[in-house]
Amino acid sequence: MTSTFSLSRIIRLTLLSLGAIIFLSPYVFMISAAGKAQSDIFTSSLSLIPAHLTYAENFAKALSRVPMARLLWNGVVVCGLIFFFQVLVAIPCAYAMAKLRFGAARAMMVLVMLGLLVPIHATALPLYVAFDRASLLNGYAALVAPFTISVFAIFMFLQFFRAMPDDLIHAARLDGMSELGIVARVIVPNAWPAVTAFAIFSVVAHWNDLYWPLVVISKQDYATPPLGLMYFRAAEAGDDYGALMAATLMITLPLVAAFLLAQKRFVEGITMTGLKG
Amino acid sequence: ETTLTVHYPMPGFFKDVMDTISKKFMAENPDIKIQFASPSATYEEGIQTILRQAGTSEMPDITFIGLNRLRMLDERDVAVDLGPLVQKDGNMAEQGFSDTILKLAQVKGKQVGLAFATSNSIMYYNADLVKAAGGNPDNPPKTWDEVIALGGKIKALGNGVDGIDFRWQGDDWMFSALLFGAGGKMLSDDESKVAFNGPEGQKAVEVLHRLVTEGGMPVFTKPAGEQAFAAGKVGFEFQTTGALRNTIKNVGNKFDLRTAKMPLIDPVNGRLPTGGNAVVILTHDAAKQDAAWKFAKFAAGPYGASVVVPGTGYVPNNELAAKSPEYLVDFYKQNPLFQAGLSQMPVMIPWYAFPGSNGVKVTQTIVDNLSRIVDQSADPKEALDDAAAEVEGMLPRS
Amino acid sequence: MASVVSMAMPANSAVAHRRSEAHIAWMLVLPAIVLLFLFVLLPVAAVIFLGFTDFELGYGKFRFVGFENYAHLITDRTFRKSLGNTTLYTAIVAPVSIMLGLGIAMLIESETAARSFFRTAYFLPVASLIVAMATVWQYMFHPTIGPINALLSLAGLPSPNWLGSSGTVLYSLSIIGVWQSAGFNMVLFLAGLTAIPRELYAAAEVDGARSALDRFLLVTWPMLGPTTLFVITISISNAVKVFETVKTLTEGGPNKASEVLLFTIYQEGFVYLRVGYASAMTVVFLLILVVLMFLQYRILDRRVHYT
Amino acid sequence: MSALSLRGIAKSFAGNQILNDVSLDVGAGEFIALVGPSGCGKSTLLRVLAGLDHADRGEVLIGGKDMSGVAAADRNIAMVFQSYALYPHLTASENIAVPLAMRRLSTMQRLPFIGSLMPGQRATRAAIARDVREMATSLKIEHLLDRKPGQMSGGQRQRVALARAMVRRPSIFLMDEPLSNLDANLRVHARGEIVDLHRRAGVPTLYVTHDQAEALSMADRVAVMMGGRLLQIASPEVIYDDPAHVEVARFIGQPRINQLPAEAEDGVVAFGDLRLTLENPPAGKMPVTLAIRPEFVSLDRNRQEGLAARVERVEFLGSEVILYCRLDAIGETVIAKVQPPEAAGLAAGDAVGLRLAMGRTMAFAEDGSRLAARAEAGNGLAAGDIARERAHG
Amino acid sequence: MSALSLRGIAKSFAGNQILNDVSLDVGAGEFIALVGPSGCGKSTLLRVLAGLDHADRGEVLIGGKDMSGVAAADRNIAMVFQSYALYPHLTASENIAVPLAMRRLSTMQRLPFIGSLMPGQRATRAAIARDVREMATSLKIEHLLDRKPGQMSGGQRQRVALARAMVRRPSIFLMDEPLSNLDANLRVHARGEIVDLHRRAGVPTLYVTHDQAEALSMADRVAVMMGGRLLQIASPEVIYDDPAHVEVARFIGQPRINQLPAEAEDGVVAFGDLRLTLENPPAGKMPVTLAIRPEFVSLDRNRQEGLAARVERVEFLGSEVILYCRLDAIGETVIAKVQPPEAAGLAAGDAVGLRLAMGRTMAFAEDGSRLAARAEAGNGLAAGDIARERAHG
Ligand SMILES: Nc1ncnc2c1ncn2[C@@H]1O[C@H](COP(=O)(O)OP(=O)(O)OP(=O)(O)O)[C@@H](O)[C@H]1O
Ligand SMILES: Nc1ncnc2c1ncn2[C@@H]1O[C@H](COP(=O)(O)OP(=O)(O)OP(=O)(O)O)[C@@H](O)[C@H]1O
Ligand SMILES: [Mg+2]
Ligand SMILES: [Mg+2]
Repeated sequence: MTSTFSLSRIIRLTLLSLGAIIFLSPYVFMISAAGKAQSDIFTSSLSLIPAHLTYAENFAKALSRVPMARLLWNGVVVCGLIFFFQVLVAIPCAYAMAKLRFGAARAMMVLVMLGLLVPIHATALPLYVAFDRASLLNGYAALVAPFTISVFAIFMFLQFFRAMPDDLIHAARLDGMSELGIVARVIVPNAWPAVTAFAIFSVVAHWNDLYWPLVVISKQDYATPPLGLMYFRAAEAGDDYGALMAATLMITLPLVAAFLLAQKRFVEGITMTGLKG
Repeated sequence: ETTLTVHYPMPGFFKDVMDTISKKFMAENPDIKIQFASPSATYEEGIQTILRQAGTSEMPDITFIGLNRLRMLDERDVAVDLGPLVQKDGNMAEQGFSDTILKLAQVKGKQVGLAFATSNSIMYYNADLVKAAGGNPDNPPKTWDEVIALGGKIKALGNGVDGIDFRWQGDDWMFSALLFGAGGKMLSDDESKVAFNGPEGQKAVEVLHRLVTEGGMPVFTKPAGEQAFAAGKVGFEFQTTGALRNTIKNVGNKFDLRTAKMPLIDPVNGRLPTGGNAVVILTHDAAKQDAAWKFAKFAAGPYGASVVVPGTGYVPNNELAAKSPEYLVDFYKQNPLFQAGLSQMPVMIPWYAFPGSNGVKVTQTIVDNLSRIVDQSADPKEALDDAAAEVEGMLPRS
Repeated sequence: MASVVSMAMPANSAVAHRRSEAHIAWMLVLPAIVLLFLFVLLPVAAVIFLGFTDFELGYGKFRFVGFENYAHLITDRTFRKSLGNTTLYTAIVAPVSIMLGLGIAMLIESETAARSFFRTAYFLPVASLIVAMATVWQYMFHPTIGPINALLSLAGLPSPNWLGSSGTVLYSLSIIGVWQSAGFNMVLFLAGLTAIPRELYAAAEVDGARSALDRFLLVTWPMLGPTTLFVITISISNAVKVFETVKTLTEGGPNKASEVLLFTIYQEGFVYLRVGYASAMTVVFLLILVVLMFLQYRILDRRVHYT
Repeated sequence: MSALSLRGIAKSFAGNQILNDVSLDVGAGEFIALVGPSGCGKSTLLRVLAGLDHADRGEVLIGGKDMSGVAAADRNIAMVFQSYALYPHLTASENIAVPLAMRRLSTMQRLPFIGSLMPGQRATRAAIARDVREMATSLKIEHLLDRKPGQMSGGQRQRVALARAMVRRPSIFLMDEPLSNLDANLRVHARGEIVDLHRRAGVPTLYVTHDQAEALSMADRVAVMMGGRLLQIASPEVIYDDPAHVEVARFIGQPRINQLPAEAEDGVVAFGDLRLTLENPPAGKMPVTLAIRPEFVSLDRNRQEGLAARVERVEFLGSEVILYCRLDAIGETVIAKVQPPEAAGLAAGDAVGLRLAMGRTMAFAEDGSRLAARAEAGNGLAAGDIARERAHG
Repeated sequence: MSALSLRGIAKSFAGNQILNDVSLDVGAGEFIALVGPSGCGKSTLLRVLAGLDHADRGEVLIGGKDMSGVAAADRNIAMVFQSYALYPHLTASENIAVPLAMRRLSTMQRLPFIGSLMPGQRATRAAIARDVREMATSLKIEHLLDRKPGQMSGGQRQRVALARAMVRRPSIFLMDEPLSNLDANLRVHARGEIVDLHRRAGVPTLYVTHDQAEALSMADRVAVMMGGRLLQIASPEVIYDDPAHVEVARFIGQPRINQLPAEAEDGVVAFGDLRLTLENPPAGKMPVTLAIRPEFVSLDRNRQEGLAARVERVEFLGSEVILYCRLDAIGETVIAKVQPPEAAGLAAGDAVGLRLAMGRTMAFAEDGSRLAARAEAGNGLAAGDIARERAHG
């Protein structure tokens, strides 16, 4: 309650800090490895601080081996487009399923659940063939199109929209909003935490997706960031860990920055105090 | 002008090599342009990509395929038969492509590709540990018995040090090394029966078993073994020469790294399987095929080898490369670590690929059973027989 | 003017009303349905179709084999093993990561200091490329030079061979799985927590909900119902779909001890190239999941309170 | 043609019949107060009317047009929700502006960024802001315009909700207890604003309230609803003075009307020294209920006249005093509303005499329906009618 | 020792001073009504008291013990929230049972599954169910016990919220407009239940209401709050008849008290034929406000006596009629509350004479404080005091 340190607060902070240390520990090694010469990475003694600081070399290698700017740009374009379409498609659909009465709602639910369970690995081959027939391989379209429908988004928004009071929607209808208007002006602003959470997941998932780009992209021009990481991998002979970690850091940092910006939304959670009940 | 699209696997390894070769090639052949498709991380992914793209406009003109997957490619009739091109060329031997070398990339007599980067398995060892355990680093063990004895001593040094790491995981390549080293074969000559559970095979798994029980070999995952060795925590490591350059880098000057020939159970009849990959031509366009053939020969030729060998650790796949002073003679003089692989070239034979649609699955079955030996959940004979029985069931019924 | 006269009226107005609502609803879900059809249903249909063939990647032709693939599945030791492994993995990762996610979310919510640091710290695993992080974990779990075992031996504890031994490999993968998805769940729970009216906590306090546990049971947990249902569904479906860590760290080994469904399917379809058989496996995999999910949904959805 | 007609509306929730054959006509410019006990279905009726809920049966006609199939948004109805239903993410002024923006700005003009580039939108927005401010001022919430609902008190939220409805000219106003959280002064003020608006704009209004003062003072007609049925729809005077049903009589009037069990014999009811003659009486005995409003019960502190009773509770209400007295004879409690001086010094337990104003005593049959009756000149009359007399004096 | 003390409570939201040095003592068993205009800080004060909000300054003492640092759950307070704050996922009966379960069952016994295995919990649960049912019956919601809040009407929810607070015996009751959504009869009934409970249990109660009838009839003392300050705390009679501040006078009483600008010269105020002499008057001129309640304004329909005025609006309230009349002389509106017969036939525009009861006319200084004054015998007195006289007659 107060800002002083009560016992429960101390316990809380201790738990959180301990957990954070555990969760972050892999990154400590990652950052440390990114600054180590290759011969310093695997040693018999644990040393986090590199003996010879080779950050510059590793990052230089990471930058010179792959067109990092191009990769990042592609990542931004692809994630942006995917998110845009996902939200555009999923929110009205979830709204209709949550708040409107129509016969197919149950059937939709079945579809959504099914979609949730189908891994892209399973359908990659038919999709690949279809994209090939449509001559859409190697392009943003191939990277984006299969993900424009996110059942995850539909399902997630569905759960949040259902918790939205009906009276709010009623008021909006009487104020003259169309159903789409309600979605845009009432539902979305009040489901902001959910939308932000979804934005984070969507961007993270597609930024890091390696599987599908690998299938549809065979030209450097449209490669996404994870494809770049491959240049540091050599299964047969062992990876180039320093450069790999440096590159990983480089493509993870934009995400962390985006998360830091987005997570403020969680703080300003909207509570339904416009209503009585 | 012809543009060739080239696809290759393991870019962490081959990117620099490919860049260098293609640059030089384009300088020599200004009318041919090389462009690279997105590479694949592993051989498996490489062949998946190719098979998926086969027949589509995405298919590259040239690719590099793991030697043990050539058969698969051939069975699916994806690769261009190089036989006629070899014929037309006439003087392959003069260009350094001896019959032995051509054979490495043949499937049942058909020239599917040209071996590009070839490897065999060698023994890496930590001279410091060997010395500490009372061995003589300058006179490394030549038989498995010696290796196992010394490994046991190294393990006994304590301090978390292990004696041996033998890379048995992933595929059957290293098992082949033991089996072929004992003079054994995978299947009978007509490919209808399992042969690896004969006496040679039993010797092979016995060695593996003793590596664990007497030689101080723990159950490592593949990267864990490499890392432990690089950290100076393992006495001997048995794996491909292809990892040599990387191992040198990983070890730095933490300890005195040496290499030596891998012991053969049967020093006389023993052979070693050839790892690595072959350049394969996919394009059926006649004009492109000519250009592609040029590139294939260039990459697999002495120049290519002279780029591949120092950058990786592979052994030269072209006889000119090792012998001609123009190429690698000096390099070998200056880099004694690389000589182990080179010296084993005479015993290299093709890596055996199993027939039929279960070909790859068979290797996994063998590996699974090896793991039972390594973690001592089954005794060697039992595991070998199980493997044999299972593989037997996977062979095509003709 | 005043008429309290009652007249029995036909019920058609209600019907018309309902119809117009349904009409709008259809318009809103239409794009989703079309895309679902294109990118989920059709490919799944193709997979089902392939499951009845002996299609192999690279061969142009295939033939119908009826239920042969399915018959083969019943006796497939690998498939059964990976079914068992996947079940165990899911049984560990889903509940642990859900509870951990909820716990973290609530701790962070009730904390005032360094919130965004903690949120980021726990979320980081979600944001990282798992293929790259797997190599870090591989090192963390290294039996001889890994930091985890170093710490354990400092504490005088035995050093397990995390990823190397068939007895521990699945648990090690589960640890990574939990590490990866707890932050994911945390974000969902955080979003869910913000939607709980503060007034309810006030009421709970006044009603004598003294301890945090009381407030949790009285307000937080039930109000999080929809979120939790969602998180459970997602967690299970994600855990069942574990693939990347297995692929990069263990390749299903040693001796199939970490063979999981998606990896088996991948291996069959893309490494062994037997797409027909892999498709049959996929169909069975999906069937199991669908049945499971609907059971879960039927049971849980009833208990969840909306609004 | 009536501006709004409800025909035989019926609705049930999970088997409970909530609305039962409700029919109602609202004339153009009419103001109807809908009253009834809590849970009788008032809010449900409004929702059906607005198109927010589906009736199981029946029709809604607005301006003569059947509304089935017309979406709520297209019915041009303004409603104040009992639960306020403010948009939590918008400030008060934005909340109030929503219905205006929806109607005056085109879809393009409403778009977040592009909108601000559209021609004409600035002028319209300025006009909207002006209207919002004006409305806010008239409801005394202009200082709250920048707050979000979460930062407002209950009464403030309610006024914002009211402002949002009143800011535009709909074809019908529906107000669901719009003033329940306001203090008396504000309420009177807001009531004035609503009545004013109603006068000026002449929009037919259906006004749910539990405050009888509101219902009686504002409405042209009052509709009394009970258990999902409309019992009576009539002018306030008729509802108060001449209720058609005992439930209506009981429901309207504060304090509650006094009910006394009695019996009619051959059309004549005798109670104490009261005498009522029923018109069209049935022969023989028949139980009836007599009802009289507390203000027509007067007090004889010396207990010389009227019904003997004992004071049970004295309630001081500022301008008047409510006395709860138990009749010695039959044990029923009778409430009397008197001027403070009349009750000065009275305490629980005191014995008093009660006089009922004969002309103000109504009779109801057992089923609750009103019985036409004539007060007969007799002993009781002169004595009982003192309140009326005094009032005229 | 008082059961509850507030000492100098201050609180602001974002720079706005909401509570300003509020001090209040509630005696054991006392019932205090807290009234004040919407947004004056009543709910905020209750929240501070309950420990749900923190005051910037000041102390809360319960039973003499300082409550700073004591969590809300440990203050043993029962509260009815203005917004109900029902648990949406629980049925009415579960909602009502919560505070009992929290107190009578141990933590273990309350646990979802394990709890049902604990010894003794069945008996306790049965006892709780009994109490819940009893409470529900007394608030007439027993038929709703299995419904969730979403399936109830506004008034039903409010009663559930009330029941949840009333079902236990706390050390203090806080009620924030607990009856605002109830119809008159129910409200009177619920009021009776609250008063009864209060009598029986003697728990000190702070009761926020905007309904003056409630405040005046239920409370031992009424606290009038404005702009975050307590203006007066006194018995209902004193608050009504003898307000200490013009704001209090203005706030209490329905219709609103009449205020007339006047001037005192050397301590004497003259208005029409009225004459008031101030005690301790300052020398010279001084503006004062005269105030008189509508019920003390009487009507002369023939306009022979009193202040000449013209009827502006007639409001019929059933038992009485409110007349809004504009004084011809100064243009101020004066409200009169009269019996219906007196106003029979009056319509807007009619000319009337208004008589102010002299002894009921109060004077306030410019800053709003009350000025002690004596009505002087004079012309106006006899004529103006007719209302009182009549009442006594
Ligand atoms: N979170 C907040 N942020 C800013 N101002 C607030 C907040 N909560 C309340 N206020 C303001 O504090 C003042 C007092 O609010 P409070 O709820 O105590 O009023 P109230 O007396 O209960 O009014 P009502 O009778 O309308 O319920 C109001 O003017 C309100 O706008
Ligand atoms: N969703 C629902 N499910 C079941 N019953 C409901 C539902 N909504 C309302 N009811 C019931 O319908 C009846 C009418 O509710 P309604 O809200 O119309 O009452 P009301 O007249 O507005 O009452 P109040 O004056 O208390 O607001 C109530 O008895 C209520 O319990
Ligand atoms: Mg209602
Ligand atoms: Mg309040």
